Amino acid sequence: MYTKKVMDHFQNPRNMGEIEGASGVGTVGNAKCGDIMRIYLDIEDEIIKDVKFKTFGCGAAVATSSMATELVKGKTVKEAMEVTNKAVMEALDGLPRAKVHCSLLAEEALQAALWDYAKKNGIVIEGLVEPKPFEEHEEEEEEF
Amino acid sequence: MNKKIYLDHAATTPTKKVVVEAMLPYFTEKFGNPSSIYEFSGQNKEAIEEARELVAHAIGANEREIFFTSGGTESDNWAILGIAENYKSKGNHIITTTIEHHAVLHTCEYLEKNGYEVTYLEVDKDGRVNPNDLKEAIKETTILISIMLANNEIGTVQPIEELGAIAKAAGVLFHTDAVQAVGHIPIDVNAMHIDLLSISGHKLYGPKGIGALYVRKGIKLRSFIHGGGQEKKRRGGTENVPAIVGFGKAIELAITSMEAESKRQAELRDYLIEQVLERIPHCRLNGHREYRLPNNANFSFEFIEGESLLIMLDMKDICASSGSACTSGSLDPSHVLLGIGLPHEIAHGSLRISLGEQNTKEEMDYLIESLIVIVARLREMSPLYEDYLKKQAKIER
Amino acid sequence: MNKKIYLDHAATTPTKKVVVEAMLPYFTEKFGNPSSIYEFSGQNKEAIEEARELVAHAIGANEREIFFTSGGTESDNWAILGIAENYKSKGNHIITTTIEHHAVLHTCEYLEKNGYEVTYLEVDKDGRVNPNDLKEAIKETTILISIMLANNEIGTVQPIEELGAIAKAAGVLFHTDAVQAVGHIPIDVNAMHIDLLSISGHKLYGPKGIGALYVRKGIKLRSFIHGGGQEKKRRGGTENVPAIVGFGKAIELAITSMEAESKRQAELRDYLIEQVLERIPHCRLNGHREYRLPNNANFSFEFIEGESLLIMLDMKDICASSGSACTSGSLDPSHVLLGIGLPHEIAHGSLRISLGEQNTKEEMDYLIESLIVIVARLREMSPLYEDYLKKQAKIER
Ligand SMILES: Cc1ncc(COP(=O)(O)O)c(C=O)c1O
Ligand SMILES: Cc1ncc(COP(=O)(O)O)c(C=O)c1O
Ligand code: FES
Ligand code: FES
Repeated sequence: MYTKKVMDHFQNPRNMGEIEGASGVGTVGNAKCGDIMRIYLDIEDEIIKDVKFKTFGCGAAVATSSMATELVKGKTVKEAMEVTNKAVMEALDGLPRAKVHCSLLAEEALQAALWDYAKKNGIVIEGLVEPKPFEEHEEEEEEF
Repeated sequence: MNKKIYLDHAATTPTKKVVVEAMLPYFTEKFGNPSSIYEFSGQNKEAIEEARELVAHAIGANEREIFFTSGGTESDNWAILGIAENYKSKGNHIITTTIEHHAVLHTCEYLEKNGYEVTYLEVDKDGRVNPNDLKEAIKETTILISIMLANNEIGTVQPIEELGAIAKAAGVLFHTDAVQAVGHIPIDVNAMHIDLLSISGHKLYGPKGIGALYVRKGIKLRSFIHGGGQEKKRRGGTENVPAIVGFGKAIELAITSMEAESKRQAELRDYLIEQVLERIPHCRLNGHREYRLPNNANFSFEFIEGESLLIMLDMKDICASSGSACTSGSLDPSHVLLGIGLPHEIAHGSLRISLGEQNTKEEMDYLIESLIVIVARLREMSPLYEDYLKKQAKIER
Repeated sequence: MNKKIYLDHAATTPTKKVVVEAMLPYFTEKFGNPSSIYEFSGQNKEAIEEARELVAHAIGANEREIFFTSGGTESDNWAILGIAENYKSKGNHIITTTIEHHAVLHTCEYLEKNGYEVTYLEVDKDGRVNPNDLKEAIKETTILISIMLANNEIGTVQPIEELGAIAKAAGVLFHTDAVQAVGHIPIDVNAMHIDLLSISGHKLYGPKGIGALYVRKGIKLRSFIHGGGQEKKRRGGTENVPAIVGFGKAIELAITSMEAESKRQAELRDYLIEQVLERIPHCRLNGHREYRLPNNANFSFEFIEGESLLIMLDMKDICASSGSACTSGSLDPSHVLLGIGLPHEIAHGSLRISLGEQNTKEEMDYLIESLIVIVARLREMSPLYEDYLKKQAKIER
C-alpha cells in the first residue's frame, strides 16, 4: 500500500519528539477524524535550527510529518513556506489516493508552527495565513 | 519469529488442505454442470446434496431449507430484500441493530430509500441488544427482524434465543447473520427460533465465494438472482460445485472440532485479554467479557491510532485488524465501536485479534510483548499522550 | 472408446490444469482478505488487479470498467436491475429478445411485475435479430436494450455492432450477455458500442462461481449486492481471490489461443454438420449457418425425443445436451427453439453439440457413427415415425 520511502519514514521517523521552549508550535487536526499533528520549530536568525514533531494518525500521517520536518530542517523560514503537501508527497514517492489528506496535515502543521513563531515575534511572514484554531482534545471529550 | 502470525480469522481463514483436496477433482475431472442429464454430471448433483446436508446439520436445519449463495453478503441481501418484498402487503417495517455488518446495514439503507422503515436498535456498552428494546420496537407493520448472532468486530454474542422467541411470539420473521458464529458456537435454528440464517464458507476454513442461506420451510422468499432452475428455482446460476463441496467439507470439520477448538481458543483469548489489560495501561476490552466469540479479543489503546498500530504489528509479522477510520478509508471509525458508545478518538485506537486453529500460546506471548513495545512507541509519538502527561503533571503539582 | 467424450462446453468447461495451479496458492498460503492492511494481503489485491486487467483486455475495455461478480447470471441480473432502477426517471421500457438466457429473461419478467414494460424482439428462423425491428421498438421511454452476443443453444451470433450503433444513436444503454462469446469470437466494447457486458468464468476454462460485468465509464449503476467497500463499493462481499485469479488466467489463455482454436473448432464443427446433414435423413441444423459460434452445432432430428437421444449418447460415453422439454423439466421445449419458429415436436428432438479444446476429428467420427445408429434406433421405436412411414407408403402407392 505504501512506498518504500513512506515505510522507512514510518519505521524510523526523523525528528520525532518535542522541543522545550520552541520558537513556534503548531498543532492541527481534529481528534474526530483521527488526525492530529504537532510540529515544534526552533528558529534562529530566520533559520530553522531544529524541528520536531508528534503525530496521532495513520502510517501516511507519521511519514509525512517526518518527511516535512526533514525538508525544513536547516532551511530559512521563506524556504519552509515552500514545503507544501505536494512537495512532501513527492519526496515520499507518492501516497495512496485515500491518504492525500494526511499530507495536507503536515503542511498545515508546519504553517501553524510558523504562524505561532511569527505571532510570538511580532513579524509577518509573506503568504502565511492564520491557521484554523485547533480544537482541544478535552473539548472533544466533553462534547461526547 | 520469521513466520507470519495470522490473527485475523474474522476477516478470512485459510482454506484447509483437506478441503482443497476435496475440491480439486471437481475442477478438472468431475467438472460437469450438475443440471446436465448425463451420468457424468449426476455425481456432481450428489456431491452438492451431500454438502447441503452437512450445512443443514451444522445448524439443526433440514437440507431442503439450505440454499447456496456466493457468500455471506449475498445471503444477507437475499434474506432482507426478499422478505421485504414478499411480505410487503403485511407491512414495511424492519428492525435491526446499529452494529450489524455492512451487508445488512447497507441493504437496510437501500430499503429505506425505497419506502421501507427501519428501526436500528441500540446496543449496550458491551454490544448486546436488550430484549425489551426489541419487544418495544415491534409494531403492527413489522415484517422482519434481523439481528446478528455474533459481531465480527467485538465478538459479542446476542441473546439470540430470547430475541428469536420474542419475534416468534409477535409473529415476525427472524433473520440472523451467523457468518461469524457458525463453527464457533453451537447453533440450532429451531431452539433459537431462527427463520433465516446467513453463513459464509471462508470464515470457517472453507473457500471464498460460497455461502448459504437457511430459509425455514414454508417461508415465501423470492429469487434474488434470477436465472436457470438451480437451487429449486430460487437461485439462478451454474452451481459452484468445487466451492460447494469444499464448503460442505469445511463445515463438517468445523462442527466436529468445535467443542475442543473453541475451548482451546477461548483459553488463549482469556490469557491474551488478561495479560494485555494488566500490562498495558490506558487500555480497554471492547465487547462483552463473557458472551463473546471464543476467538475474538478487541482492545482500545488510548492515545494511539489503529492503522499505525497495525503497520507496526505487520512489521513484526503479526496480521490483525482495526476499526480505525484511517484503515477503513472513511472519516468515521467503525460503526460498531461507536455503537457501543466509544468516543471517536478511543475507537481510533482499536485492535481486533481473531484467533484460529493454528494459533498457539507462544504466539500470544509474542503478540503481548510486541504490543507492549509498540504501544509505548506510538504513545511516545502521540501529541495526545503528550497532552495527557502534561495535564497529569499539572494535577500532581 | 472408454473415455468420456465431452461435447457440452456451452454448459460448462473443465477448469484447465494451469488455471487450477494458478489458483492453488490463494487457498492455503496467500489466503488473506484483500481488504486487510497488512502486507501479506497486499499481494492479493495486486493479483485481483492483474486479473482485472486481463479481463478488460479481452474485450477492449479499461480495467476500471470491470467488476467481478459470482458469475454470468449475477452479471445479467445486476446490469438489468441496476440500470432499470438508476434510469427510472428517464423511462420504464426495456428491449430484449425472445431467445435470451433465463438470467436475462427471468430478470425482465421480474421487472414486468414491478412496473416496467419489456419488449421481446422476435428473431428470424436462424435466430438473428433484425436491426430494423430494434429501431422500431425504441420509444421515448426506452432505457435499456439487452441483446445477447451469441446464443447458448443454437450458437447464433447477433449483428451486435449494428445493434449497438442503433442503441447509441438513440441514446439508449446497450447491454449484451457475452457469456458464450468471450474467448470464442473477437469482442471490442468500443467498436461494438456496448455499454454493459456479462462474462462468466466457467465457460472459458476458468472456475465456476466467478464472472464479471463490464460497465462503461460514466454509467450510473447501483450496487446489486450491498455490503463492504469491495469493487469500488459497487459489489459487496469478500473478494473470491482464487477464482478471480483463475478467471484472469483462463481468459488470458482463451484470448491467446482464440484465433487458432476457433478456426480448428469451426473446422470440426463444419465437418460434423456436413456429415450429419448428409447421412441422417429428416434432420435440420438450428441456428445460422454462417453467423454462429465456432464450437456450436445444433440439430433437430424429426420423430425422436431429445432426452432419449441424450441417454443413448451417454451410454456411448458422449456428453451432450438438448432443448427437449423432457430435459428441462418444464412442459415446453426450449424457448430458443420455439423462438426460431420450430414446431414443438421438432424442437423436442434437438441436440446441442458444443466443442472444446480437447475434441478431435476422431471424436467427431465416433459421434457421427453413434448418432446414425441411435437416431435410427429411436425412430424404430417412434410412433411418429411409424405414422410418417405409413403416410409415405400411402402416397407412393
Ligand atoms: C448465454 C448465457 N448467459 C448466462 C449464463 C449464466 O452464467 P453462469 O452459469 O455463470 O451464471 C449462461 C450459462 O449458463 C449462458 O449460456
Ligand atoms: C458478520 C458478517 N456478515 C457478513 C459477512 C460477509 O460475508 P462474505 O464476505 O462471505 O460476503 C461478514 C464477513 O465479511 C461478516 O463478518
Ligand atoms: S491520519 Fe487518518 S487517514 Fe491518515
Ligand atoms: S416423455 Fe417423460 S418428460 Fe417428456
